[in-house]
Amino acid sequence: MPIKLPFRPRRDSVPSDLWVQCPGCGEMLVEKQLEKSLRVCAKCGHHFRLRASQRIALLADAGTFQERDAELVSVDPLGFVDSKAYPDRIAAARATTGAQDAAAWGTAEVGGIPVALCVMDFAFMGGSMGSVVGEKVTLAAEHALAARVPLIVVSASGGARMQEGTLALMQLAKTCAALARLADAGVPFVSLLTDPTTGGVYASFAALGDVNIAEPGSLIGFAGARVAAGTTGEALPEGFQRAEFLFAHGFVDLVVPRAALKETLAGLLGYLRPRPAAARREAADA
Amino acid sequence: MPIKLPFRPRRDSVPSDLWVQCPGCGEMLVEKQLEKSLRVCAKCGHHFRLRASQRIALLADAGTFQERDAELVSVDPLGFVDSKAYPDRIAAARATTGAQDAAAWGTAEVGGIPVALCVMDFAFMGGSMGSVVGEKVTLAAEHALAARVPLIVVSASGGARMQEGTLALMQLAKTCAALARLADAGVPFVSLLTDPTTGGVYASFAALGDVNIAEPGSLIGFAGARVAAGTTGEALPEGFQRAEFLFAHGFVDLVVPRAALKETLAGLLGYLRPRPAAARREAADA
Amino acid sequence: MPDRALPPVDEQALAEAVWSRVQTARNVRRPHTLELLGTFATEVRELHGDRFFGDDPALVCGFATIDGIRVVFVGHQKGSEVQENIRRNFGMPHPEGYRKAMRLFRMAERFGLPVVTFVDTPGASPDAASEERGQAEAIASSIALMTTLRTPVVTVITGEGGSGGALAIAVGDVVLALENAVYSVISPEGCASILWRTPEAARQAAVAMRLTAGEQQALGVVDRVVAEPAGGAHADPETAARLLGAAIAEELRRLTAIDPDALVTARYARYRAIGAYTTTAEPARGPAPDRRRMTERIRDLLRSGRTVVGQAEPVARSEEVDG
Amino acid sequence: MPDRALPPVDEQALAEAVWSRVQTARNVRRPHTLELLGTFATEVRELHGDRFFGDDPALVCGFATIDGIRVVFVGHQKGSEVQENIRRNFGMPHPEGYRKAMRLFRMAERFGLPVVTFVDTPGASPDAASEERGQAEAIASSIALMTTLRTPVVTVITGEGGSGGALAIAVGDVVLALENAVYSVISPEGCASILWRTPEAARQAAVAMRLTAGEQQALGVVDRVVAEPAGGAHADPETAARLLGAAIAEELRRLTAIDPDALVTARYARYRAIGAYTTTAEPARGPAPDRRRMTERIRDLLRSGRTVVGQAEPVARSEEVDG
Ligand SMILES: [Zn+2]
Ligand SMILES: [Zn+2]
Repeated sequence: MPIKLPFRPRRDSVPSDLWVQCPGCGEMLVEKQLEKSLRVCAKCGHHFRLRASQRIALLADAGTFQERDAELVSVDPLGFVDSKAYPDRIAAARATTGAQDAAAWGTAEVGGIPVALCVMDFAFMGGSMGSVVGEKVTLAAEHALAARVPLIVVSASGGARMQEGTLALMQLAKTCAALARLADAGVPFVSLLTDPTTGGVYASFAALGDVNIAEPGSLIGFAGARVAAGTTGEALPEGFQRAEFLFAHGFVDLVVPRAALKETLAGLLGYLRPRPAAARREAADA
Repeated sequence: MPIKLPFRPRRDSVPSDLWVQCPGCGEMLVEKQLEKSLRVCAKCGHHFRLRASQRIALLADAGTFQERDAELVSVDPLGFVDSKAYPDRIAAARATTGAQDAAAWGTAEVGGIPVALCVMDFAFMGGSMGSVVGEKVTLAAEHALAARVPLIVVSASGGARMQEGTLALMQLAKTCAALARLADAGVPFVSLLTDPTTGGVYASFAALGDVNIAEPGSLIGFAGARVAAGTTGEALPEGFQRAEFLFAHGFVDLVVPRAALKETLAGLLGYLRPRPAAARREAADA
Repeated sequence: MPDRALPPVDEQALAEAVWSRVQTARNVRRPHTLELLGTFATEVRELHGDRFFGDDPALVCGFATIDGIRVVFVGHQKGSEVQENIRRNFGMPHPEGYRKAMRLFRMAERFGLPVVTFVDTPGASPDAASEERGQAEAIASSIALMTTLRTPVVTVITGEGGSGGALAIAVGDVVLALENAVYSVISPEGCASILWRTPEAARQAAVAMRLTAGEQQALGVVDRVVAEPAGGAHADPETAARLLGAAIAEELRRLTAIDPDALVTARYARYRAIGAYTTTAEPARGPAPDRRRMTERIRDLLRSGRTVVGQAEPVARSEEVDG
Repeated sequence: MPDRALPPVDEQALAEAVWSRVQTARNVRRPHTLELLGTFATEVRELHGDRFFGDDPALVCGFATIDGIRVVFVGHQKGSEVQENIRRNFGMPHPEGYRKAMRLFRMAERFGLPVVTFVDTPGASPDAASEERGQAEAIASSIALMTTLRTPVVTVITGEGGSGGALAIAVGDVVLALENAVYSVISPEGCASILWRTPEAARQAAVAMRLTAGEQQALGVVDRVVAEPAGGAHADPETAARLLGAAIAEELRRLTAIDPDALVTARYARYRAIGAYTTTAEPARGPAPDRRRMTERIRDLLRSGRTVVGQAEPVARSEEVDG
């Protein structure tokens, strides 16, 4: 049963007669057509990156996404300056993307099933995780725990946000702690890994799904491929750190093309039902 | 602090002027000398196999081992006959070894710490595990759980006893079930793997120690080396299925020469203390 | 079951009958886990990967719905032709197969889903790489985990139940076996090689090990034998699957009504009780356990079962074993 | 801590002072986990193996007794010369290192032993084989496990606390840092390569990331800075170890008095609270959280800390950072 997945019109949508070149096959694609095919190249299947709003439109039942905590914004705890001051980088990212930070979370329904949905946005500073992203993932998990609804997190990130230093690193601990509580309580978590999911995001919540799903061809890894190649001095395996590589090595349950994602998610959620709050596990301690 | 480990005189000890050839280095060793060196070749360090009584003398504080359930003996549930009937094989093994079956268990102290100790005997039908061995391991584990004392099992076995068919196979489940209860209750289990520990014994309780210790050079594996070689058609890695191979692959905590075994065990038991019965783990279920 | 007086057994006919079961259990066209589920289950969703090393095609896991009951399934998977069989390693899992199974067992417990396992393997893969990655550890851990799962576990021996590689996913609250399934501590060929010193003696070994479903039921290792259509499951896979699906659903309904703690206690008791031994102790030392009686009872059952090897309990059939 | 008026900071001197900390933290003669334990602990018994794939010499685990308290220790282990450093992969663990740590964490919980971790790594090993075996999964799982351990966890940053490879064993009830230790989200060289587009800018990156122990304390990431002897721990390893051992024992005594459930709740709260952000919401929407105030407080602390980077709290010392 095919599910219709129309994208809602975007504020920042480009003129409909614009052309884009596919990085997969080099084909010139009409933007309007690309939009209709869920931003998947009709010729080679290359999955273009999605903005958070597009991802939400793809996965959530129409009109069900209610954003929460949209007002959270980054500060500059370290007074971090490289070639630019961190506040200036944030301001620039806001202006370019129209987003407040690299993640949005809210309540939604997927195939009629209520969920907590958190979606990352690579367009905002490479989807880097600072305190705001960590907080939103954690708030989503805590909502899932309290409301006993499944948690879905869609990752797209280059890793932790260096400009927030170890405060960004600690978001790995904060998010993993929230997920550990979810697992203990029998509330399901589906991690959807999209291009790219690397560094501290993959090394924390994104790796910990009860079910991990990846989009085809997504780059998913801990260290950069250049670093890995430099370490061994050997040629990297074919398809290194791509979704299919992760699948072959046992870290991803399913590699699912974008057009089948929602149906797959909804189908899995039929099984991944939160355990009733009353059911406690006590150790068989004699 | 060296611990004296005298073997008690054995009923079945051989004349003291007998010579044995070391399978490790070919050296001819005087039986009496070999006995003094804990049946370890002074030249190459080859560890000769020990009988259950010798193993108990090595590990238990002198005079502390109290055997339990010594009266358990095998029956012939399948009416199994190959070139010999199973009851005849058992009778022959009893006559040759002076043992009732391939394991003995009892209470003991190791370095003053009360333990449940179960010791296998390869001399009895290749240390094969039938219902009696499975029952003794399980009884030892159940005693450890009830008395809240550490469990030590010394394995030496070619695997499950074919003559008891799936009843032998089910001893894997029975022993693992008892160990799972032990782990849930926070009662420690130290598995000592000696030459050889293979097949169904290694694929059940012997693999599941909180700490796994092996004697140097012991053959430890699931399938026979000939089978493994036949499967791949390639040369087997050096030292395949030996204690040091298992150590390198992460399945054995320590490879300990026989002379240091008791001191190591006693030292570890200083840390591996059963959790008090009152301390139950309840899930952090919100 | 009454202790009937029986005519002497024809050893040759018996061996043929037993060996025909072994061959049927191994028939390449026999429906395997995914084929069975494809018939009697809906919404089958396979999941992959052990989160450590790889995904093992010899052992399949996922979600399925059986007669309206949502379950986690775990099963060995053989191929039905050569290429597929090579890819699936002839249903012989590697350690990552068992570790994937364990991941799914834990998930089943976490979300309160019953587990159904399908057993059909010559044994765990004995290759050197599997030894390196801890085949024995994986099997032992999976067995131990299954004994503690706080959710119903229904196990079906569908084809070959070979040794520890089978048991690793076969610790159930109830163990069913298809009528032509076999279950043994070692393959007949392996047993023959060791005890008869030639694999040629596989038939004798098969007889000696009492590996047929009916004998396993008599031993208490299998609880219930599920009938296959005449000629075996491969002759009519759809009917075979339908009969099995109904039996599984029945067991699931029974078990899901039981409190999880009671299930785990009963599962422990089930395996705790298996084994046949006696004592040398004098009667004076106290009342002897009824272990001897149990053993004798088993032997009586087996003796009486010699002419009805593998007779299915639930469905009366005309086909005879020596046919 | 009062908000003092301070003279303008000499940026050059600051960078030198910070970089000298980085160099001290990386000094090859600096005592590492086993050397530290060898001094202040007794009955040290290392355990090995992850039960999946291997034993990682870059991460050591086992039992030790600290001032009479039996603990499980887990720590990165660098070598003190080239061959040993190669063998130990310069303290960069593979996935099997973290999986060994997890095994020991679970064992600690099972037997009610407190955990002490020693953090000293440039980061987890970034080699291709570690990617294949799930470096990220191992780190994430270890972090998640540590957050739920029902036993006290004392963490010490002893040298380099580099990124997720450090955090994987650094989720403690209390986090200590040696005075010359550094803790950062990425190595200074890595940060410089990405943001300054040249590893030459490592010093600027080190300053910008506020990676010194004192700054990390001001940020709330580190709870307590433990003084080192003059010249750094490598100048007098025995004194350094003795001071650290005393601090660990003190924390252990404090934490072992607390109920495990309360520990886990407090540990969650500790990490839950870390982060600095504000809201765009109008005041009308309700009382704003004091997050802005917390952030400002941190910035004040850092600003005031600019001349006392890494100043140890517990022990007064004469050495100055700009020396
Ligand atoms: Zn294309
Ligand atoms: Zn020798």
